Amino acid sequence: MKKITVLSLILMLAMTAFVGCGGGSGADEDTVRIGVFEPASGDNGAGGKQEVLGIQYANSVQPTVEIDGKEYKVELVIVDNESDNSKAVTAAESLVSQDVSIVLGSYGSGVSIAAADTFAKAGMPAVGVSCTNPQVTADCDVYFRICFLDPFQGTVLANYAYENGMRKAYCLSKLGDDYSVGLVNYFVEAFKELGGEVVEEQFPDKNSDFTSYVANAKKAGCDVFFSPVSTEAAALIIDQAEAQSLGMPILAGDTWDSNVITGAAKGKNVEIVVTTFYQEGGNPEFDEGIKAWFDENPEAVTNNGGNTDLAAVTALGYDAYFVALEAFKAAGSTDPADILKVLPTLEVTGLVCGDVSFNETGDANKSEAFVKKCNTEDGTWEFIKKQTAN
Amino acid sequence: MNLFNTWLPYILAGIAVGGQYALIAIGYTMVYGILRLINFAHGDIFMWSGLIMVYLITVLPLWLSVIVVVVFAILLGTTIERVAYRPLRSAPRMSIMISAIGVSYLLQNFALYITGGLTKTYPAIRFLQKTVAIGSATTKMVTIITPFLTILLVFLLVMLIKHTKIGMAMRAVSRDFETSSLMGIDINRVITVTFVIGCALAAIGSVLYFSNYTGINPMSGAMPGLKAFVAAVFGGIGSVPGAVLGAFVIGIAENIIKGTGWTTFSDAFTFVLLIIILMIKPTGLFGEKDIDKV
Amino acid sequence: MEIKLKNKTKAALSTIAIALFLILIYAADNGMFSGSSWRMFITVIEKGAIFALVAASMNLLNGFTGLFSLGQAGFMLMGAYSYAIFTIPAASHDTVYQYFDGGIIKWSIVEILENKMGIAGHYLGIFLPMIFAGLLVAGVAYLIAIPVLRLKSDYLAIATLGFAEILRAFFQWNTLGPVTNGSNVLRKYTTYESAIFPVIIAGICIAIIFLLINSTYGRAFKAIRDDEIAAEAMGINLFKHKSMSFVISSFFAGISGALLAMFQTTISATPFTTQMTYEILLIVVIGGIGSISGSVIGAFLFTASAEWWLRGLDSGRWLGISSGIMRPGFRKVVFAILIMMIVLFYARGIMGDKEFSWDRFVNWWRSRPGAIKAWPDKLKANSEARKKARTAKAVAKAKAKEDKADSEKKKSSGIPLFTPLPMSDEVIIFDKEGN
Amino acid sequence: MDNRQVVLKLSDLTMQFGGVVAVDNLNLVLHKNEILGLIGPNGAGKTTAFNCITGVYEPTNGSIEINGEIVIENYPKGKMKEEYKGLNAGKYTKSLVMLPDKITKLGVARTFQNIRLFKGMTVLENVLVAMHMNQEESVFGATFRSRKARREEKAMRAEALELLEKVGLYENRDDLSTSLPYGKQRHLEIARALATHPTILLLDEPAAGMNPQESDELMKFIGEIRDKFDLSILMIEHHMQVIMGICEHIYVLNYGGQIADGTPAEIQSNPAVIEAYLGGDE
Repeated sequence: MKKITVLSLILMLAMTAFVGCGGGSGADEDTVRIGVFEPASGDNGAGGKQEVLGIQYANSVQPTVEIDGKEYKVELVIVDNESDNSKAVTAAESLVSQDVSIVLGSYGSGVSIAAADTFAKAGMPAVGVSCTNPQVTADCDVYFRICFLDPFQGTVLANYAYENGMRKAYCLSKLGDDYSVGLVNYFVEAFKELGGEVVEEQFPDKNSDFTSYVANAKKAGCDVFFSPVSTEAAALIIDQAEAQSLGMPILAGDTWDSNVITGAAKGKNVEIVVTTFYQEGGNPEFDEGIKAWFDENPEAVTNNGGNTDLAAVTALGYDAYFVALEAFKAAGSTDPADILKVLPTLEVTGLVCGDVSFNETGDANKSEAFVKKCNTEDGTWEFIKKQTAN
Repeated sequence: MNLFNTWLPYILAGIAVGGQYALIAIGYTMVYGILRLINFAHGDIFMWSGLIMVYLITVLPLWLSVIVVVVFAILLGTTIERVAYRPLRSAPRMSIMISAIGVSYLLQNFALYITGGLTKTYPAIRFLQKTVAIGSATTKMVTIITPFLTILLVFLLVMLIKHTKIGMAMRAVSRDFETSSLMGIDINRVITVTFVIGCALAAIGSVLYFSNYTGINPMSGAMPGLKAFVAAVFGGIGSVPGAVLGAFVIGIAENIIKGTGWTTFSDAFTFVLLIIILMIKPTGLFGEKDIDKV
Repeated sequence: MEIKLKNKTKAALSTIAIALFLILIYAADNGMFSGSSWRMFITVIEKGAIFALVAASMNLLNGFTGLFSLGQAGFMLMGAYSYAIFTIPAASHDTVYQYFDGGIIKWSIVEILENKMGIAGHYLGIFLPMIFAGLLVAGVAYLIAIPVLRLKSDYLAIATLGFAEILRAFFQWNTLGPVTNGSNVLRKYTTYESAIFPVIIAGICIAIIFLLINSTYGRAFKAIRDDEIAAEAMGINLFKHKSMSFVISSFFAGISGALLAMFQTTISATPFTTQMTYEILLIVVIGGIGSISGSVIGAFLFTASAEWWLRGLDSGRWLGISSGIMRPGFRKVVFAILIMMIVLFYARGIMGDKEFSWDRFVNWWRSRPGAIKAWPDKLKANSEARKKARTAKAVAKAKAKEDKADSEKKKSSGIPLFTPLPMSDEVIIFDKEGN
Repeated sequence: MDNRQVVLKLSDLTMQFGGVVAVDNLNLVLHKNEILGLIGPNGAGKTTAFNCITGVYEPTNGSIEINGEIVIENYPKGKMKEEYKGLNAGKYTKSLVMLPDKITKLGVARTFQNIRLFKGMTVLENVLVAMHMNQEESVFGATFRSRKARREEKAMRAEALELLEKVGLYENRDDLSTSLPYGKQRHLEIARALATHPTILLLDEPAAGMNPQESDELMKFIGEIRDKFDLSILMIEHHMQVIMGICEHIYVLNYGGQIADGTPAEIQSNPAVIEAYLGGDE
């Protein structure tokens, strides 16, 4: 008897697969689907959610698109890649199988690299939002991105550090995390070239005790603490930096441009400097619009980490959505193959984080990054300057 | 003196984290001593205690939150014992271990659902997080308090085990499960008390641990849990003082390793230590030899 | 009312089933069916086959040898890396090993063999590193076995788990970067083109495990599982057989790691955590500890549910039900609860310790509710046959009683002689034994 | 004196667990084709002695000789050096250890006091397991069913079935071992032990839980297998009827120590034995 119950349960599940998902694929004629390939859990869950918010907000601002003279409703298909390279493949596959026309994402380069081949195999165009590792677009014809790259960002950070009189850098990355390891690598390369000295260390997965790393940086007598790690670890590092009176600025990349950091640093005696994609206040219209949207959507506020402070990746997500719409318009079709054809020559203007056009590898042509500093008194970002690689 | 000053921060950190591991390790060692079960879910009970605190502090005052957290951990632990372990007590040992792994999987996934996979920031307990200076090092207050509180709690626990009736029953059950039940000891009560003690200590440990390392995510309990278990094995499973000693050794050694630049292997080291101790002295430092009956 | 099929029929049924399955996969993989669910179907089949192999290998250890080992993810990791490292095309080395000047291995076995032997070399180039991956893992497993297998059940579990964690740190170690690429992903290595490949490789490996279990060595493993001391008293060298099982299991875990690398197209050490080992263990439990076919079924069910059928639970709409509680993570909660229910109320899993057999399948198929309704004309025939069987059984029983009494008498008079017993005692009742 | 060949000889065998001396200076000789009894109240150390002979325990002091060769020898070492309470402390200087499977390969087979059958296996499989140690084919050949493996498997099956027939379990060959009635399980254990081709058989309370009629049958059975398989048998038993009826020579243990040995008639009239049994816990 038990056997029969179990079997019928399994059969029921199997049915839903074909019926449930299949139902989705037989979408309305007038709908165009955008796949959102982002982590909602795992190490990069927080950032991934903020990126999705930007896309969702953009969708609420512009829910339809006119393609080839016909009005289409834009539907978002969001999957969670769990910040996990091995889950990323099936997550990507499930997007492909749900008949999306283009994919946006992901936050965190590792999952994008892992999924790149799946998208390539399916001929599915993908637009990276904030994945900065060069490998995402290298050797992959379908992946494009609208943000700058790590070699660029690493150099920018090294320049900033050296220009501000820092000569010895402590670099901390996370073991097994391509993003932080990669960025540290480019930073070290550039910093050494400028004549600086570095101490490099890595911390293992699931580590939450940063006491010794902070102590190591102090022991080595460094001038700057460079740790472009995930925001999860960042909060813990800031905490320890305060506890042990680190006494040197903490430098980081785009991931740290998040309200998680400002929240953690608020009221603490630490100095944090980051490079990022977006300058707050650079586009007041967008700022006001999204704040109003937050007011209407309490769930969005939860996903944003409980407040309405803006993260750079949210702005980038917003831009990515419009890049996708422009691609639809240019292609005049919702067929992935057609979209893929127009993407290399696509130019989009009027975006929040600057105009987007792609070079031959599929990367955005961006030549400057914004440097921001955390105001620890009121927990906000202060714009310092625009920094270039040269 | 200079050398001492250089290493002081590492040793302080090691002692603090060692004390926190110790509070978790006691739960492992006691449960193992009585049920011969590695309670894989123990680390997750620890994580949940931390998580609940995050939510409680928004509605309750601090002192009450801490009490509720301890009560919650006890309820969670005893419920798990009743639902997932008790029905399998006569089943093969592998089944109950699998059940423990299943519970751990469930607790982690449920935490993932509740938190949405985001790291939560542990509420600031100002008293514990105050910065203090010791010699050349500055650290948080919790670092100083942890070892003393740990030793006090362990002392109380050892007194309880040595001098109360329930403590005596616990010792009897851990020595010979079947005979004790024949002797009229209420096994279920002893096991429940064991879980109550283990979980309460884990909850207190969580307050200390997360005050020091303020981020909680669904996986926060896994690593401390495994390390605490290794500590319990190191000290000789079933022995409370052994577990505490093992925890301090692991905490300090781990931090010194980080200080010497082998950070990649700071977690792996714990397991190297485990394997070495199992090779040299399989019963741990204070463990007793178990003779198979044929 | 039991049916016993002839061996020939069984063989034919198996061949047909396997052929149909492969054709289905081939057709779906080559886009012969419309509907994009089929893409997901293929993904699940590929991943399911790979996890079926690693679950079967874990079952060999945990279910058949009684060694509670939790090192499977570590061995998979090693297999995946050793496959990937040797098959990255020379031209891609600079991109892949971007931080390590293109790494120290500048060639790819696939390319070398391809240049020499053409297309055959290509496949050989995939095949050899895969076998090599298995052998390397097996070798390391042997080294680990020497200290670890002396330990008792739960200590063994924690020590193997520890070794897996050490392996993971080792592969991420920056110093080894020129070989392993440190913390960065390995990619661009040669992968299979058709979903048939992992299915066939996994199928062959599982078949080998199955043959092993049914050999005298397999019996020795089971003896160790059932009672170590008695097994030793039967002249079975514990260490030799335990390490044999451990090494063989690791070999297949290594192969499945190589397959997983091919499936994922990129590989990094991060996902090979304890969590992954737990998932493999849960597959084994769902399928039934001590049943290889159970592990296979478990693997496909697990993968399909986790990656496909239950995905709707995360996005807020599932089975046409929409609800606010269905947000990211809900799928995993439901899944974990299902698993706990299996562990607690259905501890034997789907197959228990029985293997799939056509006899049982056919009999179950006939006994399922609705079977009789479906063929009302068969109803009468069935009941008649049943009546006949009942009388036959009664007769047989009576005879058996006599025989038993007889043999008892013989025993008391010394060593009894062989008296054949009627087959009535061999009736298999599926619901009772195989539930 | 008995001038038959000595097949098993225990010299000054002592086994001490912590402070408890379980077997105290046991000296025992088993001759070829002899049936020897080992009796004593509960906790007298009989099973411990078996475990020392079969390599399950490492004795604290003394030696064990099988077929004229010393295979196990030990002396108190380490912490035990101070704690040792037994005799002949300085007599042995070598430390020879042999694992149970090697002992079995030397031709010593045993049964267990609390039946230890392989639960997940059928009766036939239980016997086949015991034949595995004589298999020559490698695991590789066995897995891929080489000609040799098939031949060996076939021979094993034939032999196992023959053996089962001899002990009266042929009809039960495909039953799960645990589904057998108690008495048959005991028979199966003996069959399994015989399948290892032993020359010495150690039986640990083979008649436990049997009624007088059953134990009578068992007695005959033991005599028969001794002759058929050319065995020397050492048995622990509580059923005096069995012991006295079948054993040629009997050793009596109490509190680990050896209090008497002799023919059944001598033992029955030995005052120390009577004292031990009446004053003991039986």
